[in-house]
Amino acid sequence: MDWNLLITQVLNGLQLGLLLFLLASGLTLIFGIMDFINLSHGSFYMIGAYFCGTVVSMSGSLLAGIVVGLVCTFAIGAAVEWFIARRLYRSDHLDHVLVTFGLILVFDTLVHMIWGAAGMAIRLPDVLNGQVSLGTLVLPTYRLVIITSGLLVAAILYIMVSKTRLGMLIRAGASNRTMVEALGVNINKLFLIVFAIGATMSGFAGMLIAPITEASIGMGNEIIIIAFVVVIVGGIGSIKGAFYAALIIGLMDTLGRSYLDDVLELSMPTQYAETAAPALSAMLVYILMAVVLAFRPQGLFPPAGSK
Amino acid sequence: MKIIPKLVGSALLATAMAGAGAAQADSVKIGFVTTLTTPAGVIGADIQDAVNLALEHIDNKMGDLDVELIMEDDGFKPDIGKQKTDKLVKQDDVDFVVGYIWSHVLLASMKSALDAGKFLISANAGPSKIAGTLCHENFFSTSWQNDQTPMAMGEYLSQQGVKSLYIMAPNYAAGKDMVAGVEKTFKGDVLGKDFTKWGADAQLDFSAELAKAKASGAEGIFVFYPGKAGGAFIKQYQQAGLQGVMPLYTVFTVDAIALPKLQAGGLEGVLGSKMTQFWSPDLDTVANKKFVDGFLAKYDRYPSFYAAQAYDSIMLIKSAVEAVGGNLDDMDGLRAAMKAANYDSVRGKYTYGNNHMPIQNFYLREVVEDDQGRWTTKIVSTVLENHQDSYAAECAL
Amino acid sequence: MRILPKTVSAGVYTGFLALLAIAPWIFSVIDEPFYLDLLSRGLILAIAALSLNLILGYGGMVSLGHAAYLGIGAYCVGIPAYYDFYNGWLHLGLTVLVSGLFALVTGAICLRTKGVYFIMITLAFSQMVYFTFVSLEEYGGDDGLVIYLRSEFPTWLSMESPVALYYWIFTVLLITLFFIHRLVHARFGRVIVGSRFNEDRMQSLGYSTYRYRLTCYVISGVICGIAGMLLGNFTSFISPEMMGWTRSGELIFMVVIGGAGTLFGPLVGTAAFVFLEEFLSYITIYWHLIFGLMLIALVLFGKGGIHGWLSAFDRKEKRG
Amino acid sequence: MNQPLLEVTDLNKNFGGIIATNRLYLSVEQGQVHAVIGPNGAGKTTLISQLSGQLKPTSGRIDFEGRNITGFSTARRARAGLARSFQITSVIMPMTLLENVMLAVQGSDGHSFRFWSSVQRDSAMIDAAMKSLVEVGLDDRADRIAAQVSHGERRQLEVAMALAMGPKLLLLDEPMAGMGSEETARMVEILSGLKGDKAILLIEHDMDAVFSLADSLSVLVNGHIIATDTVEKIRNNSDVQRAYLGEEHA
Repeated sequence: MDWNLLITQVLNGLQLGLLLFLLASGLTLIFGIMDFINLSHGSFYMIGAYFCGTVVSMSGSLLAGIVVGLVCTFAIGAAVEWFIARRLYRSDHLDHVLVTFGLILVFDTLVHMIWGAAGMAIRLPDVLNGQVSLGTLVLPTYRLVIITSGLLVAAILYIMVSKTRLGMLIRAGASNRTMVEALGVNINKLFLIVFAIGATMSGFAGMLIAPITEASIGMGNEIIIIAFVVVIVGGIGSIKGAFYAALIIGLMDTLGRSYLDDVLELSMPTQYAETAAPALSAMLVYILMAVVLAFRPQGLFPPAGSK
Repeated sequence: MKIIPKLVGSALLATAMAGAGAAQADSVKIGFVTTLTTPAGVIGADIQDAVNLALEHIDNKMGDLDVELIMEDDGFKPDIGKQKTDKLVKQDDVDFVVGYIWSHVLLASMKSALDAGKFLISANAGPSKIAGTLCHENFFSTSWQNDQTPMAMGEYLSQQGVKSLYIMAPNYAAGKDMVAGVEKTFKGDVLGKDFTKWGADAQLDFSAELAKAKASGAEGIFVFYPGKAGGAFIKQYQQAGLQGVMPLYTVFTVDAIALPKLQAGGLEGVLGSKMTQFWSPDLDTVANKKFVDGFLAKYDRYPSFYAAQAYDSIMLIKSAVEAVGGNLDDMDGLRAAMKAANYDSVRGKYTYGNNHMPIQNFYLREVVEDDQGRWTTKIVSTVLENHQDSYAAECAL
Repeated sequence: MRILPKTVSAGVYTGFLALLAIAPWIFSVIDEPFYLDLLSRGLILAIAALSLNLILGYGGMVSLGHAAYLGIGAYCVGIPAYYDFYNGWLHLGLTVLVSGLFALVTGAICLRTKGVYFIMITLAFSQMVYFTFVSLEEYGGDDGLVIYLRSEFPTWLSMESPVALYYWIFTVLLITLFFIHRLVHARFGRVIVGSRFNEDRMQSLGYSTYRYRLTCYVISGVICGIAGMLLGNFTSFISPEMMGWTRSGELIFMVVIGGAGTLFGPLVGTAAFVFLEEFLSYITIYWHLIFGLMLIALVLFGKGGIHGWLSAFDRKEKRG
Repeated sequence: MNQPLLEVTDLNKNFGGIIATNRLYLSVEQGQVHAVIGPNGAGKTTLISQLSGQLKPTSGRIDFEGRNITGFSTARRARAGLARSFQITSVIMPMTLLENVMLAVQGSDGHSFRFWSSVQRDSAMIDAAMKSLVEVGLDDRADRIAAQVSHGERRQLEVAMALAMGPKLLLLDEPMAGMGSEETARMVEILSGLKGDKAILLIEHDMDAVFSLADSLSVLVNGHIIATDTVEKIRNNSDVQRAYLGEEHA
């Protein structure tokens, strides 16, 4: 067993998990509080990356890119809530799926029209482009940046949800919507804020990943389905659930990709293992979700107090 | 497709027009299927530019005939590709069906074109089946068979005395062909191999695989990542600190579409990396100079190999049309003329094998900076001369 | 609940079916054989949409994995053909068997859940099928499988020529329409519709709703499998790409654009979908923008889909 | 044999730590109307739900016609002859009243795997359904959509559906809930028409209705039955007055 490799892979899994968490935490709140299925949540991931990339290429500053990107995704998220989503909170899930799929098409095509079909690379400052050595372990610096920022956002979110009045309302809303309404809170404002914050976090995840994969059209559609799996596995409306489920799925996916072929080779010829392993590791998350749904449909960590 | 006006108009004129449908052959109709939407549309755009340049260079004429070009978007989906091919064949009644970036779109569409008695020219996709058991007298390629380019790479690595290699490719048919190709000719040890998820939700974060590659201690890493995955891979290769530790060898990964973006991203790691290809912008032929200079002048960027193949496909058709004096009904004559490959290809002279796949040279290319500071590729040496793909024997022609 | 609309909409639908019946003749007169292809593809998708409507529209089971059955049906043609078995009855039998079995096994698990959980678990199963076929390299994997010959049936049932294949598809469509019409008016269908609106109540009336819903799910899967079998024959090609989740999403759109839970809704919706795809993509490569805006507008402003608009005419007529 | 139709033995139900049903004993005789009264939150609907199978008891036993049905599903209990109406109106809103009742008829005869013949031509089933509608006086509104009739009429529909199942025991959960006095009188009339014909377990708030309909009464307080007796005796029972009637009439 190569321990350095294992540690590296665990960190890689952690990184993927935290990215998923950034997406899934907003998704699960929007889902839990507004009962709104937002397939286009991944569009904010893409939009954030494109805005950030544009500003970085103009100003040369990654920080400026991120700040502008966060503001823009917040604004666009708020606009989507204001003009579209809020009209649909009372309709059924099918309507949500249709409208948000339409939004995906709209956003993808707008990006295509504005920035072209080619992706957009985001240049990292040289400091972040190197590696960090920890004993015999050498890790890409930027990966550690992603992990740190992911944990930081998770911590901020935790404090916000558990300590502030807004957080109290959010928690209450996730487990019992009518109660919040009964408290006389301006529910429209609460929904707007939650939606926009969710969009911003999704955009932030896009900005974090884009320097690695570059920004491209439809980049959010690929990951949003997995983020939904995270939400379901963790329990709809549960931030804590989203956090643990994201880490579980991130680790499972990464470790599956790295070790599944070795495991399969124990029981089948190498060439079959080589083919079966990627297919099976791609399936792992769906298998996990199917098992969770079949035996514990409310998810692993449903929000406290919900039925 | 003007369905409504056309339907109404056609219905009204149906009786009057019956029987008068056969148009005079005063033009060559070329149907071109490529990908214009989805992120892969960037390749289609490059191809489209090359085709337009080719038509400009030949003044939109083949012999005495005008060229009528109909571009269709396959949306990266095999069934849409087939539908567009049907449309070109049945509605537009084109003489040549050209294009196809993707193997699965080509495989889905070939029956429609060939059953209708049309010539089908692949300007990129080269799956082994079409070179082998599925070969057809009316099918021609201006590209290559999937295995050939990686075989050239394997050959080069063996010549260089590279003893061990780590291999990565996407988990789909072409990815597996590429890996099979390099393994055919590489004589050293393959210390590890990863096939990563591909398709609509392709994997773009290779951290786990790169960590494995690094731990394997191989002398080099061979990858095949076409399109946007290529840029993503190279970034991560550099960020993982493999640059200078584990040299990068690629096929179809670093191309003229990816390089400007890599340059914008400041990924110097790609400079000096080696790849094999049948063509390069600096290849010294008259046709190539005209093509590359024309492309640079018109679009202000280097053409990709996709563009080169697409440009050649137009030139190949022109040579055939002129050989039969514009008589497009002379299928045998057209076929024989194309088989002769008697035109100025940008890659220089090549011949066709029995399966109508090119028998051509493969070169080793290196990423360099040109005199204006743009990143491009330069030929280092010839690895394989007049190389024929290994499936030709399976073709019954 | 009135299922078969009378008056204006009924007239439109009857005319529509009559047009479909003579479509090959029209296209041959105006010498546009390609339209027949477009129509054949559209009708196959319509059969798939009808089958989805059975569970989604009538039964309230929103499946985001229905395209898997299209793929299963098509591979039930492709894989035997790969081994040179072209017997059409074999293909058909295999399709019914495999898609039915798959629906039974996955449905038994999926139907334990409700609402959004059902959406997600059907998605999960279809993704598993997708990745399974991607990894089956023997059958082309991601590149797909070319089907050289169509399923072989006795001469009078042959699907060799495009027109014959069209009438095959058209006949299956008519049978499906008629079958679903009978089904939803029969005792079984009443239970399905009742369970959609109030499952608890249905149970307290003595129905083991799970069994009925599962049966309905299997019927729907088999019909969609048959559509897949026709699709395989039509495209002469099958690849896993045809069963990705976005394809399942498209099927939902077809049902909803036309009007979910109505007999003809999915048929009209599919026609609209295929037409828009072909027409808009001709106008601009940015056609997804227009399509996306139309979807949003449909939900925000156009309740009930195309069928809903037609029924609005019916109501006006009644009042007038 | 003088066996009760329904016999509940030592029934208990906990929700988390909250005890909703506590050592509950209850029996209903053939042909009798037995009412269960109690203050809000006493666990009346919880009791009905356990009898009809929507809720599983934590412990205890339910016998129906001498058979232990504790482990039966809702659907199986319904087919065995236990018909329930809901406190919160629960009908199939987009269907007509006739269609609703036909579903009830169909559910009781147990032949629903029929895929071909239209129910609209099934005259036996239509007749049976109409008969129930006549019994509750809704026959003139048979073709109205359930969503479009008045609340009181939907309550009557609930009863018609329960009747159409041909039950041996009707479990009626506050059939007069939310009704005006006129509608209530109508419902009392309908129910008294059924009296003697069917056994009924009636849960009701409206004391006048209970006293005019019931043969016997149980008083439920905090999940436990504190008294069971004839209507007259319960009226005079001081415990009951303190626990329940006292509050109401105070």
